[in-house]
Amino acid sequence: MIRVTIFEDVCKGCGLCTTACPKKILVMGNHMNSKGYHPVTIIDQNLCISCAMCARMCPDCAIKVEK
Amino acid sequence: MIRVTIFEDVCKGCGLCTTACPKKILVMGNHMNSKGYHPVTIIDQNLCISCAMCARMCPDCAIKVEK
Amino acid sequence: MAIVFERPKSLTNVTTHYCPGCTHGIIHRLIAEVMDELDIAGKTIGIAPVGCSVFAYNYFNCDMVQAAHGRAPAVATGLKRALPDQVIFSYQGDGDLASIGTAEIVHAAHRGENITVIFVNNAIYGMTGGQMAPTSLLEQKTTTSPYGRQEAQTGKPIRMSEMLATLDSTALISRVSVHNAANVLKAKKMIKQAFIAQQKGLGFSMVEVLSTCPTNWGLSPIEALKWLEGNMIPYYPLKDFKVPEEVK
Amino acid sequence: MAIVFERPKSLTNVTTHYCPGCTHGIIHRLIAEVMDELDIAGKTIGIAPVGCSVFAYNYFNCDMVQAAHGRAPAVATGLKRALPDQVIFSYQGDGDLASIGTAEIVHAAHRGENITVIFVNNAIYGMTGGQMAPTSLLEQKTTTSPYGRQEAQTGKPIRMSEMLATLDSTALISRVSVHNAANVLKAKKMIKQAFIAQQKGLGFSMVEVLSTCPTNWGLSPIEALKWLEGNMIPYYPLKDFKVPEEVK
Amino acid sequence: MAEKILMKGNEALAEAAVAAGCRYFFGYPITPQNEVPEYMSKRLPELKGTFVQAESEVAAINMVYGAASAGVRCMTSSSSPGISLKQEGISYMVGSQLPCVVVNMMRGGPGLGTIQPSQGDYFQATKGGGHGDYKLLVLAPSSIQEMVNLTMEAFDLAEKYRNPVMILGDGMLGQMMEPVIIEPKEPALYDKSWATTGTEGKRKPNVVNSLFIQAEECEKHNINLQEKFLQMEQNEVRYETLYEDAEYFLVGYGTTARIMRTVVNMARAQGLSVGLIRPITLFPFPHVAFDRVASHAKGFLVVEMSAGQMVEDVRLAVNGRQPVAFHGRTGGMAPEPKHILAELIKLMGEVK
Amino acid sequence: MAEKILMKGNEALAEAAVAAGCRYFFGYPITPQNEVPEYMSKRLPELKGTFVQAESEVAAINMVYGAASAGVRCMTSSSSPGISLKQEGISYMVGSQLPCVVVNMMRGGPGLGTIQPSQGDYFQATKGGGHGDYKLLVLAPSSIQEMVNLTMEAFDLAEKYRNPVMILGDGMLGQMMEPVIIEPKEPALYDKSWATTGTEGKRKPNVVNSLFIQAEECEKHNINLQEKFLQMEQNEVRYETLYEDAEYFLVGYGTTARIMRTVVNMARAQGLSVGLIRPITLFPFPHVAFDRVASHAKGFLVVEMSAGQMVEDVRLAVNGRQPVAFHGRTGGMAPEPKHILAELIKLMGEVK
Amino acid sequence: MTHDIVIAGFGGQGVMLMGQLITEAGLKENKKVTWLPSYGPEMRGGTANCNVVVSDEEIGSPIVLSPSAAIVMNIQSFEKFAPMVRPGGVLLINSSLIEQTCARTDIKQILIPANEIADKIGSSRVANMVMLGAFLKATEAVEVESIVYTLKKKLPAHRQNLMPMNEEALKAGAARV
Amino acid sequence: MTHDIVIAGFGGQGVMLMGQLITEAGLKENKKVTWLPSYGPEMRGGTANCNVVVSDEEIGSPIVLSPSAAIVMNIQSFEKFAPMVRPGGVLLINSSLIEQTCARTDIKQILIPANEIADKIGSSRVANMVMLGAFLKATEAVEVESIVYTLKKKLPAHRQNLMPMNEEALKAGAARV
Ligand SMILES: Cc1ncc(C[n+]2csc(CCOP(=O)(O)OP(=O)(O)O)c2C)c(N)n1
Ligand SMILES: Cc1ncc(C[n+]2csc(CCOP(=O)(O)OP(=O)(O)O)c2C)c(N)n1
Ligand code: SF4
Ligand code: SF4
Ligand code: SF4
Ligand code: SF4
Ligand code: SF4
Ligand code: SF4
Ligand SMILES: [Mg+2]
Ligand SMILES: [Mg+2]
Repeated sequence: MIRVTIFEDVCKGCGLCTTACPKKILVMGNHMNSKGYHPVTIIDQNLCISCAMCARMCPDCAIKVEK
Repeated sequence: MIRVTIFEDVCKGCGLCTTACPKKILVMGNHMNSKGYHPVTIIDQNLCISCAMCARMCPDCAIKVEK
Repeated sequence: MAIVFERPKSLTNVTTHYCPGCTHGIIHRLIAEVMDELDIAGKTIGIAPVGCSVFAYNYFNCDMVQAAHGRAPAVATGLKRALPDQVIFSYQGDGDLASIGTAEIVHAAHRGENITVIFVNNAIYGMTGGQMAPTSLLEQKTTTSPYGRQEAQTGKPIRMSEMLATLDSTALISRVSVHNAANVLKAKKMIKQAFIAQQKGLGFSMVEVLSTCPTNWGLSPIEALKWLEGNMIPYYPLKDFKVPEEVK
Repeated sequence: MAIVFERPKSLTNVTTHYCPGCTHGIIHRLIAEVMDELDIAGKTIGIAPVGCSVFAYNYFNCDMVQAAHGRAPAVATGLKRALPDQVIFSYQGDGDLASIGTAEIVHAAHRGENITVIFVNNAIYGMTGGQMAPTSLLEQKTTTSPYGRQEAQTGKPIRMSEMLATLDSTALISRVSVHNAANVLKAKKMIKQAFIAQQKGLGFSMVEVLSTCPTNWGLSPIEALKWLEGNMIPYYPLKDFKVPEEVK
Repeated sequence: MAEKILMKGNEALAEAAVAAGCRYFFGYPITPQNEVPEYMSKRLPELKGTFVQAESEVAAINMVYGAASAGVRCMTSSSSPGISLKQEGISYMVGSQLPCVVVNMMRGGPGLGTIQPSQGDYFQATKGGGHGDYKLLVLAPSSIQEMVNLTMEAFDLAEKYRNPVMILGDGMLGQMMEPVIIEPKEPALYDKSWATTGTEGKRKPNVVNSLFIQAEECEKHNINLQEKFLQMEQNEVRYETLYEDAEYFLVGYGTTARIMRTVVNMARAQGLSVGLIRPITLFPFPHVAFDRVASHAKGFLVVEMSAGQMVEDVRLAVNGRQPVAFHGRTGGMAPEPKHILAELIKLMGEVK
Repeated sequence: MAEKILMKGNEALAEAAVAAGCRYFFGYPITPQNEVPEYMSKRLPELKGTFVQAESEVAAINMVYGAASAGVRCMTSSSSPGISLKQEGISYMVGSQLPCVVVNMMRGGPGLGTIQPSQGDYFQATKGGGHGDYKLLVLAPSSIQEMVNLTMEAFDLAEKYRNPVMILGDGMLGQMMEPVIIEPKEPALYDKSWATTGTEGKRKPNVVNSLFIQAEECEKHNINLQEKFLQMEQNEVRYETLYEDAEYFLVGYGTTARIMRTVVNMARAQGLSVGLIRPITLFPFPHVAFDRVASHAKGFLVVEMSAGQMVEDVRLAVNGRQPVAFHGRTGGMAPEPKHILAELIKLMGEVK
Repeated sequence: MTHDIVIAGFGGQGVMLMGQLITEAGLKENKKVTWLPSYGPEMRGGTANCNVVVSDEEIGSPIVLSPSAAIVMNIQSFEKFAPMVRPGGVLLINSSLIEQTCARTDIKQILIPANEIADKIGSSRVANMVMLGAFLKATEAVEVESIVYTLKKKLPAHRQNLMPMNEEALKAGAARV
Repeated sequence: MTHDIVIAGFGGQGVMLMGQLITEAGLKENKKVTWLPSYGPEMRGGTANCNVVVSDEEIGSPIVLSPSAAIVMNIQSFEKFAPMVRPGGVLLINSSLIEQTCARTDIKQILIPANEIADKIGSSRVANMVMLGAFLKATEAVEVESIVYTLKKKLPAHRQNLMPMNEEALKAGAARV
């Protein structure tokens, strides 16, 4: 189940969301998006508890959270 | 003995000195000085205690006090 | 599936020009969330300053006015006097509000203008490339304090909230931060209370938000959050200087 | 016979243009007395503002600079930085210091500039004919508050000393009055301490002096003293907000 | 019809603004225009309008910027040093295309100068004392009645062009009394769909802004502005000519033109062929007035209460066709008729 | 001899000021001149000088006013909107006869405009954006070496005339790098007996002041000032002419003149008789440059990064003797050689 | 016909009001009028003066450089304006405060002990009205009736009782010419 | 001879430095030189470019509108500057990041996989030096020795150890032309 959607082309790869996730399931990707940033990726949607901490720390509204 | 000297042409007749004098010996004169003001006058130099309260309240340094 | 979190409607879909990890973006979002929750986007006019947030007029989904550097509180005064029933907020940096715009913020506060000010304190001039702000910390190196800010030359950093709180006609003054999720939530709550204070006609409200400038601090975005927490908060304590009962 | 009191040498022999009973004259004299006592007239540069005291440059027996309205603290900064060993004071009215010059006074204080400011608060714009000042009292009638100052439109009067005292880099902030001889003596003492603070390099010092404007208050000089005592002091309490131990 | 009453210039101007629908005034005291804010502080509350004594001239012009953004009729007033402080704000108003009326009752400069009347701010008003390429519509009344009429018109012009309009008077016009008639009129209706009054969810957000960070866009914006200024030059030129068939012309505006009217009478009484050209709009400058007399005019004498400012515009208009002489007084001194006449006769001698 | 090194314009200007003996700098950040205060903040403490980042441009110019009163060499620097804010202060400096150097690295206006280079502040600099009759000595370098030389000279000129001197550059000059030689020199010694440094009991008090409340005195003061401006016109005119025997002249200053140098070469390569007149002092404006070519010139094309400002001074100098055409770019756009050439050829066609 | 008038004295002697009364009266008589105060740097207590022009024709300059009539209420004003009165003009001197006349023979000088007359009428505050009465008689610039009408309009309701005294002052002044 | 050069890429790719090295080297060779950055509104992360002119004659405009040589380090720069190169000019393309060439046949296009070459040498950070080496070979605008000298002068003492790697990169770039 997709709980967290990351809009890759909006993400600036700042990593702030990674510090906020209590489950530590967000990590920086290796690939580059169209703007030259490395967007964040989620390791395992199933571990996500939909707490939206990540989204609250994202300066670019690059994350949508559902449950 | 002259304890208080009033420089009449400097005096603007505001009366502030009269409120300060503990001896109440300063009063507004009736005559006009060169600037069109009624300068203050002293009733009796002998009653003066040279406290200089009058001079301290004078905005125009129109009073010299000696003892 | 239910949406727990998504982009607030009061933000446009434009990608901001902010540097990666700059918390201006978080603060924008919080204001937009509050506008959504209070359903006031249609009656709100925001004021963009001169500073990194100058382009705020592209990001908020409401009428926007771009003000000269530091003059947002005066512009807000003109707007609010002309439109007393609308909601007016200004969004200002520390160079804008605490330096060039000092007279305008002090007097908007002194008059008790019924406006809301979001004061983004990142202890530096972001837009112009990292010069010292009046809020820069002692020993902080900037492009105009290359040897670190020295008290003997430039005094100790100015605390605007503390200063403005001494004015009788201010209704709400509070300092919050966005260095972690818990504080982001608190910041949002206070911003909401500030808007409510305005809606209730209580007078001048200002929320000072401690913010990062990873680029000009020379730190990664994550390091910048830590620097804020470790260095700024000790000097700029998070505090509700004045919060009216009516909005709590 | 011994002279108990005469015109201080640091005043020129020019008769002032002040209205009869205006306490600007007393405050000038106090500064001159302090300059005499500290023997600093030769190393002092005073700054005249725009306001009734604009002609102060004719009255003090020391070098004088006339500054643009409100900018005296900035001018003082330039002078002091260029002449760190000289004594620099500015003499400013409430329109000058608390309105148009707000940014300049706040930032001179914030930087801890080692200067002395004499702030003459007469709750009105004297020179221009009696307009409202930010320090005018509630309900006070002036030519621009013809219905009396209303809190709803213009907020409550600003208290500059209280506000500036929140700044870490201020050394001496005190409010005094000249409405009677005893207070005149106290005022002088505080002005002297402020100059001494500067001589000791302690930083920014400001003495706020409550003063009268019989002409624009529409009162006789003696009534004006009473109005000051009865109306201004309750709102502007006489107080030493900060006085460094070194000058006491 | 409204009654003819005796009013002080500053108060007449303020009432004229009210009559034109101005309900928002932001200003800061300065001699010799204090009666404007003082009048407004009394008058506007009666009409549920707003008077704010700003903390400074800088704040005042930016309050005007805010109120103008909301689409309301608003005004600020000051005198020379205060107008200097408004330059950034004025440049912003033009850049953001906001209408407003700015009054300058000039006094002698530079610096603190004097409070006596002067015309030393002509360049500032007409060339742009602020930064960038911009123009204000500048109106220069020479009597209180004309000041009233032009002030009322100024609000319409400001909205028509979405540009600040300046009333350029001086201490004498502000302080003197003359009979005037002030007839309130309904403000003309101009498009205000650009105003930031809140979308009410019914339209896209409006933005009031002067920033165009890309040079291409900023140039496009400038071209649009220049187009407006050209429109002003085509539509708004105003001037008065006395004795258009004369050989010699006095040229002056505002208070000075009043004094020159006296001189024209003196000169003609002596049989001299003298006329007067009085620009009423200083921008747009009335070039046409000079073109119309070009074929028979022999010379021009420009008189100003300045060291010579408008004289440059006259020279540009005359473009070398005839000699242009200048007589100026500064620092608050007003030119005297006899001196002007002497200069005029001198010019005539030189030409012949 | 000092070494030739590659420097950014803004930094070279700052070092030149230091080399001329400037030890006091007061400024406020603004693009595109930030390197000036940044350089000074690093450099001046090394020399026991003082750098103060003022709270605003208004404060900065008034700090300069204070430092100048003390007789020291001091400077402030800004760009267009910031210079607008300094207008009151600049007028005061002239009124109080205080020397200082003010730098304006112009950007596109009006309002917030853009940060790209522009020449839209010519009027403000040369006619007086502040109130009252006054003039700044305005120097317009067109290379970094010239900017260095003129900056150093500016301090002498300021003290010689007790008047502010403005260096009028633009973003391009400030941001580009070119090789320069900066040779420190001892400041010339000018009388400073007027400075307010404390009487030390040895002389009567000095007063720095621009207030002359009596109109008569204020006029006398103005006459003195005008006398100084006349002296400047007589002594300080600077300009460069390329191919003085040409028939057509491009006219431009600063950055634009650099571009026009390229055009002159292009034109002459095509066999066209084209020269260049480049005013270096904008006030005093080099009328003589136009008089010298008046007998053989057929036309002038003025090019500016503005909607047309200096062109007025050129028209005043030419005074109708030859046609004066104009080509301008605004909003941060720089004129392109090929467009200038096309305009020039158009002008030639019209004249023939 | 054009009257170029200067009225000068101490602040508080009512010179501004005199000027305004003449101006308003002129307006009532459908004449062209201007009133121009000198707004000097003086604080309270200095001298004050105003220029009034009353004319049948359009008025050019409101500045009066060579008055056809001058009313001087104190010595400073006498010294300043006596030399300026145009040949053939009238100089009205408040002789209660000015113990001088002018050596000029090309003007008409009228001495009015205005303060004494006013004191007799009941208040020294109407000295200005005494001078005004004399002025009107000497120049016929406007009708006395227009002045009386204007004054009545200007006085607030609770001050209307002062009208008789003012009228008497006007008459007493006129009687001295 | 005049070289009008544009160098463009992402901020952080070292394009400003490349331009400054060429400029300084030109100065060392007693040529006339100018360097002009584009100082755009972009915050960090945007594209950056600079104009360099190296000439035997006095330089007029420092703006390069039709470059004789352009070095493009990312796709955005390629798109912007490829069409501007003057006929007969050189376009140096970092083919590691730009998977395109330009359809023009009136210019010389040189493809350099700069990042890959740099990685092989030891650090992707010297990709700019690889491009610079190629540029020098292709244009002979300045001598390689002058660049090496300049770079050495610019590097602080504790970074002098990077010189061999940079020199190798210059050579490797040259070898691809
Ligand atoms: C009158 C004026 N002065 C200076 C500037 C240049 N300027 C632009 S933004 C800025 C400071 C921005 O700092 P801050 O307000 O702290 O905002 P931040 O970028 O840090 O968010 C300055 C000085 C300007 N545009 N206008
Ligand atoms: C820039 C500018 N704005 C306004 C003025 C007009 N002005 C002169 S004095 C003054 C206010 C004086 O009031 P205050 O400072 O309280 O001094 P006071 O006369 O009461 O002693 C003003 C507004 C001015 N000269 N310059
Ligand atoms: S919603 Fe919570 S658990 Fe899920 S990724 Fe975000 S922070 Fe982690
Ligand atoms: S916080 Fe947002 S922008 Fe930053 S890495 Fe996470 S998703 Fe990307
Ligand atoms: S010195 Fe004292 S006692 Fe004497 S007159 Fe003055 S106040 Fe009165
Ligand atoms: S206080 Fe001074 S000025 Fe006032 S009445 Fe007394 S002596 Fe005269
Ligand atoms: S410069 Fe600083 S404040 Fe500005 S966008 Fe970048 S990180 Fe944010
Ligand atoms: S107007 Fe007021 S403050 Fe000014 S001199 Fe007169 S009494 Fe004093
Ligand atoms: Mg900041
Ligand atoms: Mg006051």
